[in-house]
Amino acid sequence: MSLAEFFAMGGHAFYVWTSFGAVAAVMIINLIVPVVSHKKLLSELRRQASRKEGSTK
Amino acid sequence: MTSQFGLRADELACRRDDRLLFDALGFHAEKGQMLEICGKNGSGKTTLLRLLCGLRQPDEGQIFWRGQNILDDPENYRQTLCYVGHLSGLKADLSPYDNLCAESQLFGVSQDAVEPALQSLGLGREIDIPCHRLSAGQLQRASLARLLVRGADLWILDEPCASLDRDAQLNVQTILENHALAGGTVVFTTHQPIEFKRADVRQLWLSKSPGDAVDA
Amino acid sequence: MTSQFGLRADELACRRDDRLLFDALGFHAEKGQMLEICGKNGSGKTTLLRLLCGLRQPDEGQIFWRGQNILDDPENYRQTLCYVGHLSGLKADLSPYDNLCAESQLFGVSQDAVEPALQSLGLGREIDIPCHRLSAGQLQRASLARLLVRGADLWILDEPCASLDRDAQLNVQTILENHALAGGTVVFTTHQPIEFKRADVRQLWLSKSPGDAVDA
Amino acid sequence: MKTWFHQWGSAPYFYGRASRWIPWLSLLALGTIAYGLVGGLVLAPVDYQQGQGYRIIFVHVPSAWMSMFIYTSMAFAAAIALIWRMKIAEVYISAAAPIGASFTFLALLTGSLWGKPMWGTYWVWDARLTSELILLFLYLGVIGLYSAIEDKRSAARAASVLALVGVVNIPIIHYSVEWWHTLHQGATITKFDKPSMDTAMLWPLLSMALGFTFYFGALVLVRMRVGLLQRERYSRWVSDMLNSGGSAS
Amino acid sequence: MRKAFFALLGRDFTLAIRRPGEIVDAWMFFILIVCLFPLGTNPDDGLLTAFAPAIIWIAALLSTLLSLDRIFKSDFLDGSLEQLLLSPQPVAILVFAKVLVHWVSSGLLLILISPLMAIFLGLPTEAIPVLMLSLLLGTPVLSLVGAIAVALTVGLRGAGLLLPLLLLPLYTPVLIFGSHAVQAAATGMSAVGPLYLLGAILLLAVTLAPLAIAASLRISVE
Amino acid sequence: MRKAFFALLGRDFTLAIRRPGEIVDAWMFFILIVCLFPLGTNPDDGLLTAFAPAIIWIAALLSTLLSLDRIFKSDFLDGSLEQLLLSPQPVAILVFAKVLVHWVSSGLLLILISPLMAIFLGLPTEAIPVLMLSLLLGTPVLSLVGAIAVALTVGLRGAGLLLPLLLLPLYTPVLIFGSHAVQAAATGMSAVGPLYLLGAILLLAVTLAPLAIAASLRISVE
Ligand code: HEM
Ligand SMILES: Nc1ncnc2c1ncn2[C@@H]1O[C@H](COP(=O)(O)OP(=O)(O)OP(=O)(O)O)[C@@H](O)[C@H]1O
Ligand SMILES: Nc1ncnc2c1ncn2[C@@H]1O[C@H](COP(=O)(O)OP(=O)(O)OP(=O)(O)O)[C@@H](O)[C@H]1O
Ligand SMILES: [Mg+2]
Ligand SMILES: [Mg+2]
Repeated sequence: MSLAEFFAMGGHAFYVWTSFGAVAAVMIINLIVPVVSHKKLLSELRRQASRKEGSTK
Repeated sequence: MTSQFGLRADELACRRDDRLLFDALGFHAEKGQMLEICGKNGSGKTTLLRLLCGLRQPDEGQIFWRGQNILDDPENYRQTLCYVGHLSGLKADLSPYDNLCAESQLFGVSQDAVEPALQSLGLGREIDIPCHRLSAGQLQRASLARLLVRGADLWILDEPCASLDRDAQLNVQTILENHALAGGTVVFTTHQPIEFKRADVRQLWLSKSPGDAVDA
Repeated sequence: MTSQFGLRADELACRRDDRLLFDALGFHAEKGQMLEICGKNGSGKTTLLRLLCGLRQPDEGQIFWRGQNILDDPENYRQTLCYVGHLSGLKADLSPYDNLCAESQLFGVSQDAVEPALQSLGLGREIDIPCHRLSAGQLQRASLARLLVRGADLWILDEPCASLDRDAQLNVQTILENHALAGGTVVFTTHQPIEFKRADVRQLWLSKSPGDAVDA
Repeated sequence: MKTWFHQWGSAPYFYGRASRWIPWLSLLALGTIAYGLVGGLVLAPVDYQQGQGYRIIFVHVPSAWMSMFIYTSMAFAAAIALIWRMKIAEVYISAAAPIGASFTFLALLTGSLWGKPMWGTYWVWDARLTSELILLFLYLGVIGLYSAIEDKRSAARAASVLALVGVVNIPIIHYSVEWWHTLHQGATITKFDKPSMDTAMLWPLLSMALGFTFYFGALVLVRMRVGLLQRERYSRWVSDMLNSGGSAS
Repeated sequence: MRKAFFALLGRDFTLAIRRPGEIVDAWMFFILIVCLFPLGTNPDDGLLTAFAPAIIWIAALLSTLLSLDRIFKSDFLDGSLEQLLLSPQPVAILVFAKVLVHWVSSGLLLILISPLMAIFLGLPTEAIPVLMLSLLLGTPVLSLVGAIAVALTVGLRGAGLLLPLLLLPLYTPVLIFGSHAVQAAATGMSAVGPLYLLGAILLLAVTLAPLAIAASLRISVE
Repeated sequence: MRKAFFALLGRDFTLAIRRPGEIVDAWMFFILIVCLFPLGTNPDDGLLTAFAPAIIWIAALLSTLLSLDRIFKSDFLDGSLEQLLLSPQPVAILVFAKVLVHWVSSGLLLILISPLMAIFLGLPTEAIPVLMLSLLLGTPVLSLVGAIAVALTVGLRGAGLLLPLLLLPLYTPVLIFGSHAVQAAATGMSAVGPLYLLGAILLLAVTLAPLAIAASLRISVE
């Protein structure tokens, strides 16, 4: 099977690759969003914690 | 235990969104006592009263009535409680009389007290007018009348004198004092300068004002 | 004509349903004067204020502002008027700041006054919090702040001190007095015992109480 | 058993433990999905009826399975949350619902992309398709309710009630739709009813399904950690953790 | 407890009667949806009759949905809901009274005019008893299940439209069984199966929904 | 005046964006009604496609109707409406801004997903542009005319359902022309006639409705 044939998927390229692409995209976005928001939340909480310490001292 | 016959709060804490309203708050109000919750606008008075009613759960701490946690036997607690808040709790299409009659049945008390109660709050012909035609003060009077209908021991009142004219304010003041003198317990807030002479009134200050709130 | 620069009402009459609230009522409030509408609950204060704003038409009589019937040039009249009633007029999802900015544009005045106005009513961080999260008193403060934003001459206020704590009440009192001293006109109702020392305050009693109402 | 329940019910314990599980689950997911992709896209033979188009099966079926599995797990969590007021269970629901919804969406999308070459149309009102669509609405309802209520403590409890009511309804939906479809006519759409599937297809398929499950496990733990931190931001353990240099993040 | 139940029932009936407009409007809404269809299509080709069971059931479903707000919204706004939750009675029982009033003032009335609508859409007269029976079994479920969703959303400002989203999945089985019972009857087949199933769903809803409603209300008032 | 118009427009858009839920829900409602029909019938016999134009138009109409409350209700309850009427600007202009926001956050969004719904119901793809055009001309009329009815009923407690009653007669022409345009396109005929008529109605509504709305609001607030 040549690479071109592989990508053509027997004429069903649009359907197959859209499916796989959509699945990959959704799964990756789903993973990135919470990881980023976790980082953000942690740094925000750290900032608040240090600010509070600073003000009590 | 001192609070065998009254209301006691232990180590209450409450947050709204990201702000701590109060923390490690403890107090008690005995039989025959009046407790005024004082504080600036936004200090958490309304919130505290709703905690005491069990309408909201505190983030920390417990509330006891007659020595028992109010979560243990809520039905019984509610039987001995009457709350009057910012909302009237009256259906706008029914008259004050019909409203309180239905309510008295809901709480399993006699309807006979309804008419005298409304009258003693100074409502005359308004007794039979649909509530949506009452003025602000008339509605508040009708709402307060439920105190006299329910026969509850513990009264929890959020700004009972709001919208009332001066005569009515004095009248309500007397009613509260009488309840305390008869062995009831009253917890209330007010921004009106009321002086109770006959009853034992204590004040609880919620010091956290909007300004010095604990920002998170 | 004496009322060249103020508000004058002639022979006003108003009924609600089958009851006459007032009749042949005439009064005037000049530049620099404060007029307190007094009366028991249900005597028709709120109704009268809404007549003065043009939100409701009297059954009889006319209202004049600077010598001109308010119905003749309503746009112009509204430009010089600021009404604060029982309802806040603030969108619950927007912050006080956003609310008043939108309002200032609606009334064609500058937005610069919004922040100082809110601050001078004692709002701090609440300025940027959605209104539905404000307590009763905080909301009333935000609502009153519009007085300072609008730059209107005639202020019509229905229980401006409702829900306010004592500091805020004193603050509002000062604001009203300053407005009168600066040549404005204030018409208001209140059930709080306020004493204005610096300004010229007159009282108008609506005598018809619920009891002695004229049944029709 | 009881202590286990207790331990996992405690927020700091969970927060710490989860961070240790996440790498392992991710690794497993990566391995199985990689094998599934290679096996499915390259090694598996062409289906002589459907040509290459059938390869959509390797994402369609695992997504469909996940969509159903996740909802069921949410309902269990909802029961636990309502009966024992267990915080972790509440957090689980709000963490899992969006993942479940996206798998449901993917099952619908890949299914209809498969339907066009196979049946000639993107959409028919077949029983299975319809109930999958309704499942999507159930998920959206839970997410919508959760995000509409501002106080997240109440929001989690409200979402639990809804998830539980929804799961009572799922068998009824399933039954009604199934019954509704077959009342008037025999099956017009014949999916390959258990054709003795070539093991060269079956293994990659199962591997993909397993991979999706591991992926879900890792992802839901990540999301739960965020949710937990958000809800518990004021509690002692969070500030302790932050002060002690932040521990595992 | 019995007394409290009946007191609330009485109060809510009085309220419903005080606003006959609302009741009539639920009716009108039902009628109008049914009438929209002939307007939106070409009514001569017999298609309408084949569609009639679906149209009537969908109209019933939508008019219930639109009137659902009545159950708790005004109680929430005027504070009666707080007072209800503070009453010493089991809330599930009280809530049942409220749903009952809602059903009588919406579902029951729809049933009464449904024959007229059936005739209007050209449904065979043999199918009318089945139509009425299916509505009798199905509309209480719509009210009960709808009340759960309303209870969950009553505290939200502007959540009026979240309601349909929550309800569509929950209403699907009722719609399917209901309209298929009618369809079966209209085409001369037996409608017993779907009617039994509707009955079973009703039983389930009557026993479980009040508990879910009560729990939801407590969450919303907080 | 221009400034006030845009200020109100801005405020209301901000409000709409603050509650994305409401907007999405109007969408959902549209989708859900469209989905109810296949559930209520046997979807295989071609009925659905024949009814598709009517179903989509009726769904658009109902979802507009349900979201109408948004326009003035909350303003009435929180007192902003009083303040609006007390503003020195011509109220008709301000009201137009509010209706515009409503249309963008309901009608316009419906138009965007209508092709998907058309596919769900099996409408021929050739008819989709006409469907979208008819919705583009028709939904603003629904918002404008709807706003008149809302303005008239906003002060009435419990007038939620009076609205449909007032509105359905007014909406009828839009529904008829709209669905007939789509039907014509679906069967390969010319859809120009009904589209022109829709355009004419839109023109009429844009010029007259704001005045009627302003007058109605003054009556309601009294
Ligand atoms: C929008 C369209 C579609 C949807 C929503 C959909 C949905 C589903 C669902 C929910 C399942 C899991 C069922 C279960 O395990 O009980 C499933 C399995 C499956 N689907 Fe689809 N499907 C769609 C289109 C298709 C098409 C077009 C094909 C192939 C022609 C297909 C082939 C399969 C196969 C082979 C399975 C596995 C069967 C089994 O586990 O017994 N699907 N689909
Ligand atoms: N919507 C209404 N329909 C009919 N009558 C009304 C309506 N609103 C108020 N009333 C009646 O009009 C009278 C005056 O009401 P108004 O609200 O003006 O009183 P008020 O002086 O402001 O009283 P308060 O001090 O209680 O605010 C009252 O007796 C009331 O019963
Ligand atoms: N729904 C809400 N969501 C979030 N925060 C709120 C909410 N309601 C009130 N708050 C905040 O909680 C604090 C306490 O409010 P509360 O209503 O208890 O105050 P209060 O003491 O009764 O004030 P007031 O004297 O003005 O009535 C306020 O600062 C307010 O900003
Ligand atoms: Mg308060
Ligand atoms: Mg008043």
